[in-house]
Amino acid sequence: MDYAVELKRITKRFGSFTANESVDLAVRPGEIHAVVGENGAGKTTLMNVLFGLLQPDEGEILIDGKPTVLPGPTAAIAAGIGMVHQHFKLVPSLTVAENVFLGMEITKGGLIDHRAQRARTAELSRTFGLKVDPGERVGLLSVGIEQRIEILKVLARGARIIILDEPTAVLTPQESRELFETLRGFVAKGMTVIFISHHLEEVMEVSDTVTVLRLGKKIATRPTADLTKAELVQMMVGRAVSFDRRPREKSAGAPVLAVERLWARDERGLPAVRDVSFEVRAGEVVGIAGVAGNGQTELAEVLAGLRPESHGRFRLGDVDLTGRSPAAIRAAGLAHVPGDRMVRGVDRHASVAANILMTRQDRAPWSRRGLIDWSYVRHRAEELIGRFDIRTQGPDAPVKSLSGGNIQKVVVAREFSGDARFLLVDQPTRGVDIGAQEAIHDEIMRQRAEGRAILLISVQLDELIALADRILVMFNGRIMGALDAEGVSEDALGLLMAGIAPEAVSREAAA
Amino acid sequence: MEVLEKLFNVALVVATIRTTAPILLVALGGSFTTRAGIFNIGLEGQMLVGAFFAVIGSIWTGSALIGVACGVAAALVFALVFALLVVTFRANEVVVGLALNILAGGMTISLMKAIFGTRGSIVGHGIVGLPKLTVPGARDLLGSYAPLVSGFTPLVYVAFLLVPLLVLFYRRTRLGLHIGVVGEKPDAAEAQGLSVTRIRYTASLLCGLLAGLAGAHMSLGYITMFTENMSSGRGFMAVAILIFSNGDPVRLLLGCLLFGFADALSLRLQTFGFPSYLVLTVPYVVALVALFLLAWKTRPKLVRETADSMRRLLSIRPASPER
Amino acid sequence: MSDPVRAVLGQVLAVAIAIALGALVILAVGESPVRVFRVLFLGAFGDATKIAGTLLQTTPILVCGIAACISLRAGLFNIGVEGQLFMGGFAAAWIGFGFSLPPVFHVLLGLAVAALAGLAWIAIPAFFRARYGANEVVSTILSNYVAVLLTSYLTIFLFKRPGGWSETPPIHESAYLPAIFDFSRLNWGIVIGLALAVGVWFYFRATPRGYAITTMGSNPKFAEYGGIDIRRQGFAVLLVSGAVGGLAGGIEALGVHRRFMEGFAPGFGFDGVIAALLANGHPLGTIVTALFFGALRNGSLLLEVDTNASREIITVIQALIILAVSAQILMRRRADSTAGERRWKF
Amino acid sequence: QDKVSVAAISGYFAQGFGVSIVNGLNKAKDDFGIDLKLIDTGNRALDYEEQFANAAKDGQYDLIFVMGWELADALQKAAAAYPNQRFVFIDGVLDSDKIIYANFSEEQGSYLAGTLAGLMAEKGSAIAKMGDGKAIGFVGGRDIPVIRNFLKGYEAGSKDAAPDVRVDAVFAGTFDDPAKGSELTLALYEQGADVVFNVAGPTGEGVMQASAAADKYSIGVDIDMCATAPGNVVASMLKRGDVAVYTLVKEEVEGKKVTPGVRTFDLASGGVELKMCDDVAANIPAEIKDKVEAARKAVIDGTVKIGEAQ
Ligand SMILES: Nc1ncnc2c1ncn2[C@@H]1O[C@H](COP(=O)(O)OP(=O)(O)OP(=O)(O)O)[C@@H](O)[C@H]1O
Ligand SMILES: Nc1ncnc2c1ncn2[C@@H]1O[C@H](COP(=O)(O)OP(=O)(O)OP(=O)(O)O)[C@@H](O)[C@H]1O
Ligand SMILES: [Mg+2]
Ligand SMILES: [Mg+2]
Repeated sequence: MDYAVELKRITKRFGSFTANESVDLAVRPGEIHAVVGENGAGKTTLMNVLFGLLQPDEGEILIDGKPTVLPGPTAAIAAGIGMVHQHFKLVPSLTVAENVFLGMEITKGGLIDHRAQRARTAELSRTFGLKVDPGERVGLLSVGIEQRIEILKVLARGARIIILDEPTAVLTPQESRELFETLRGFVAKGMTVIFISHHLEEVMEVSDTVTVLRLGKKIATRPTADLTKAELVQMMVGRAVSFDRRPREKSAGAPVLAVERLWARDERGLPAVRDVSFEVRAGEVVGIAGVAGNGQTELAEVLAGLRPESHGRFRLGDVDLTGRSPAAIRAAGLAHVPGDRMVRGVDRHASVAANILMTRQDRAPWSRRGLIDWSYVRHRAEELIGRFDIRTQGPDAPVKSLSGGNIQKVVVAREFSGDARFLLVDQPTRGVDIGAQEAIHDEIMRQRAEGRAILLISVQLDELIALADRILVMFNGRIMGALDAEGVSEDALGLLMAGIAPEAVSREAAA
Repeated sequence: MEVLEKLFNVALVVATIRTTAPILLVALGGSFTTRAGIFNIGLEGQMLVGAFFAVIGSIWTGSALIGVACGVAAALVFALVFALLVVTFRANEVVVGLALNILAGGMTISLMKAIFGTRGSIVGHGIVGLPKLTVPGARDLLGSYAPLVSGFTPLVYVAFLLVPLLVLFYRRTRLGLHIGVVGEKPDAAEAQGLSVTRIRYTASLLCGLLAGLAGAHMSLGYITMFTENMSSGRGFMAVAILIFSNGDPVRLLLGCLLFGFADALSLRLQTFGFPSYLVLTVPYVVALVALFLLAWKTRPKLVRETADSMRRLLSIRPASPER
Repeated sequence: MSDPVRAVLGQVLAVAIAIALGALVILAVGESPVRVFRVLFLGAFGDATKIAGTLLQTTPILVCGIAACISLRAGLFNIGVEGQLFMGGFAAAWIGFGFSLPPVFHVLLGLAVAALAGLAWIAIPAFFRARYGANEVVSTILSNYVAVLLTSYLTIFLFKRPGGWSETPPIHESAYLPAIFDFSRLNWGIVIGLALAVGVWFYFRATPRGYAITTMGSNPKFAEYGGIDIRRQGFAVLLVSGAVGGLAGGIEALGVHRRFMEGFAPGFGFDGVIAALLANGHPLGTIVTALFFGALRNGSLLLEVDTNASREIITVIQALIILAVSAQILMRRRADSTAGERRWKF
Repeated sequence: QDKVSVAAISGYFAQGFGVSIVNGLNKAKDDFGIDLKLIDTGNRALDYEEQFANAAKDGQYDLIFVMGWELADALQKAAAAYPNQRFVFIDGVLDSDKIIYANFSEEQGSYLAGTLAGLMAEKGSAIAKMGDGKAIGFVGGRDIPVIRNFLKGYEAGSKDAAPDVRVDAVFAGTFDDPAKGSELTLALYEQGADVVFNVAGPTGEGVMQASAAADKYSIGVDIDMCATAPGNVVASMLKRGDVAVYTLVKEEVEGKKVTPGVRTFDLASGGVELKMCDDVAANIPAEIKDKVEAARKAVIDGTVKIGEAQ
């Protein structure tokens, strides 16, 4: 039988760096094929080669058994390949239909026929069960819907082979589940799906075959059914990793962060955080779960001083920080790992050392008598690079030369190496590979053990369950309930996240 | 009262139309680059070479139309160089724009010296200007209001007609849509196999086309001559308007009319004895105040966005599973 | 080949290409390129007077360039240096002719007031930029026109030298910024300019505030997140940038012209901005680019007299060089980090 | 003796009066075979001194003509630094006594222009293309003393001849924007001024074209502009820079060394004059022409004083 896609001995180099080394990938038609590997293993690079975005230095591509040259995405699309990128490529000011038909607009008499485009979009949406409103502006939609649009874009172009790069990184469990149903629908229709993921449960759950990459090389391709999660991890990382609930001693002390009846608005001026109250104690990890876009980001921004609150108060220890500047809040003891690391977390152009310096440039020993002590900065950076296992050429390497997971480690290293008493940690492991996830989780537990108060916001429920002492669930700006993380089920969380508050659950939350 | 009557009359409106037209043309050109995400501060220079070569073409061929074509061709060459450096070589667009402005100034003067032996201005020499168009029947229908629609040179009509055309272009044509996409989210365009480079080149050239027309209008339509540096800051003014209109043709038109009106009005104010140096600042001050007010008064935007987010809230419903 | 070596080679190549193109233009207007470039060189560096003249031309370009560098470092773009120069020039002249003060103090006060005038002139655009995000490129360009007209108005209608042309009375001798040599008008302004360049460079690389400004220029959201008040800091940076622009005018008024007149120092602000951009916002690099422009300008003066080529040829060559060098930006380290880096998204 | 060699330094050879100077020098070059060098200063005050030094350092020029008030400062320094170099300052008188001054009485010519325009406005629609606005206009380039001097003469002429006629004066603020000149002129016409005097270099070309477009009257300046808008240009107020430089060069060629001092070019010497344009002159009543002629005589014999030039 022919493979739908066959990559043979693909090598791709960036300068002296080899991102893919003689990688083979064979995908059968009608299967869901997962590609897994650590950050920087070369997954995205390989997929970009398959989609014609990158030209391989060596190797061959066969589509349906025929050798094919893909000089660009257009050729790949013509060959029936579609790709949903890791970062969505949608135009916010355009409507859903306009985005779907971007580049292949339906025209009538030379003018774009918006009505026909909307009709076609609606039709596609119905056929494949991807619910969207074709006339809506994309900038106003949630990530989950954006992803549907990305998939619709691919379908509208007649793709039979669909590549998804970390499609679930930004989705809630429910959204992910819906996505997988859709994907199963696709393969049932004879289409082929290739997807990249760091969530091994998903891989185990949905894929038929798994290919593992490590350091640019293919390690193995196996039927998923033949594998256990532990084996998979072993192949990816080269060692065993655990991701169960972390053992812990009870260490909750005095309240550090106190939030009282906090309200805040989003960019559009509508309430995004509604009447939120909670406390985080020293030595305690409080998790916040919720579907992305239910006010978690805004809550985090308010606590970091990056967004004004509209009512309510919050305190760190005895200091009332309502309406204070980010600098004042940091001075009162906040450290903050932001959810959007590329936007807020780092200066991509600056060196690792310069990024580590941020927030402490005014303090000895980082600077003395008004001058920065760069040799000290570099020294500390080297130390943190070691402690957090940041893969970089050194403290002077610009951050933009690092892979996404390592950039995240830079942020975590900076924020966790200060003397803050409250850590606000937003999506600490988004897009971060298993090995690095473990390292970051270890750090969070160490900080907890040192008696810091930690607020952990994550869309990954397993992460919350592994780390948190208590989990608050946000829906539509409100806290729907609080659960003890010990023994909580993902399903119970999922219901709350969907805004459904069964009596039983909410009574339990009173604690 | 009498003063006001003298100031605000049909003639003022007509003058406003005249002063607006060249800025509008060049600003509409700039809307292509603005929307494609390129900051084109070189409009001034493109306009200047357009004006110069329009005159040269007109002298050499005795045809105003060929003159216009020559002006446009010259501006297109500048636009091409701009695109080459900015799009292909990724040079800083402000540096390139300013340098091309300098080049346009130096080049036109050098050429003037080489061709005519003097610098300064080219008047006479058989320059054929564009004719004034009389709209048939305007006199009978509108009486003393006829000058509002009749008696302008062709490119004035072109400038104002281009506004609805561009609205249509951006809303309903593929190229127009793609230009906007390239400016807003280039990787989205790239991902759909659209060549960002090609689209930006196209936008730059379209910009050159209109900037060339604007220049030709200056030297063959508005008046019939060329002078050193005759674009006189109109290109910069257009850049200002482009920024606060965000390249939207309708808002662009409003901005240009505001400036054109301020200009026309200030010229008249002088005759009432205000010191010329202060009166001449009026258009710039008006533009500045407009810029600041727009930045300050974001209320209309808020209202719009609130409405939008209402709709968003409603539309999000079906997304969250309520089965 | 290491990065800096490659970058320097790239620049040299770019200049060479531009000069070759320039040679073609010179041929086209019927002059000999060899002769023109020889005269240009002699005009710029031929003897001590010429060198001093070159430095004299360099001074305003350098100081204006530093003004631009300061704003570029914070990712802001003060393109209104020209206007600040005019305001500063007028203010310094006013102190110079309007008051009788003891010598050294008089100069210092004049320069300080010039800086203040530049600062005041950018204050409103800076405020609206920092507070409400009003595009500073446009507002500062527009205020250039207003500054030139306004200083002309002040000069001609309120402070005109009796019987004089469109100029203020001459300043008192106590307000002279002294010349360095007796054979040239070259004055201590060049020293101020160089000191500023080095000082600004050091400030940016070595102080916490300099670091904060650099970070803001590179990623304002990161800076904000890190506790830097980017609005206030952006406002302050623009004010300082404007003050340096004003200082450039003060130096010209007290050191060179010793009065203010209509058409005081046209174009130096723009030259400075371009010099700074070409140096990618680096203060030390700006010394080089400013010197280069100064040499071209001073050389062109002899060119006008000793050859049949006109000064416009220099304008053309200068533009070609800027274009060629700008295309090289890609080769530079951190090329995308300062100024240019796509802050002009609308 | 060697060939006579002269240079001219200015920032505005390209503008009206500058053109006339260049014409005079070129004519002298053709007639006497002198060496001629034009040195363009551009508009940066910083450059001027250096340029004087470059021009004067070798003593290669017998005479250096200097035009433009902005050069006055640099000129006086150069005159002091190079005592053997003879400079001719055109269009004004400075403090230094080492310089030759070619001083023009533009206010006298403008007085006649004002007289003519004022009288025409007084007659009003009796003259073809005129309205009854009882006003005349003036478009200046930049608002600088020389241009003010034109305006002073123009206003005086109009006041003396036709006291009821209003003079509307405006300035474009630039010599380089003919479009603005055109707009200003159209605005003046609208406000009832039927004759507009242009003293604005290239900006003034816009004035002339506006008069053609509106079919009203304009008065040219510096050089003969009758041909720029035939039928609409009433007259040109000639400021004979060409005559002045030609005369001085001629003296030099003839061996009469020109020496420092003031040469005045006024109505009497033919240095300024009001030249009527033949095509329009036909429409103008003889009585007006007579009055203009009378005014000319009065100015020449000193019965009319227009005040001191700046
Ligand atoms: N354009 C490029 N230039 C240089 N190096 C690159 C480029 N693109 C990717 N790389 C490098 O190639 C390696 C593989 O990158 P790739 O994006 O394929 O990783 P990945 O497996 O998708 O990682 P992640 O899980 O973090 O997304 C990384 O080390 C990355 O830094
Ligand atoms: N990671 C770092 N480690 C040590 N020193 C650093 C680091 N980052 C920056 N510096 C110091 O701070 C200065 C400012 O950084 P930056 O690279 O912006 O400097 P610059 O002066 O603009 O550039 P250049 O290095 O080209 O002189 C550097 O020159 C360097 O000395
Ligand atoms: Mg990837
Ligand atoms: Mg990733």
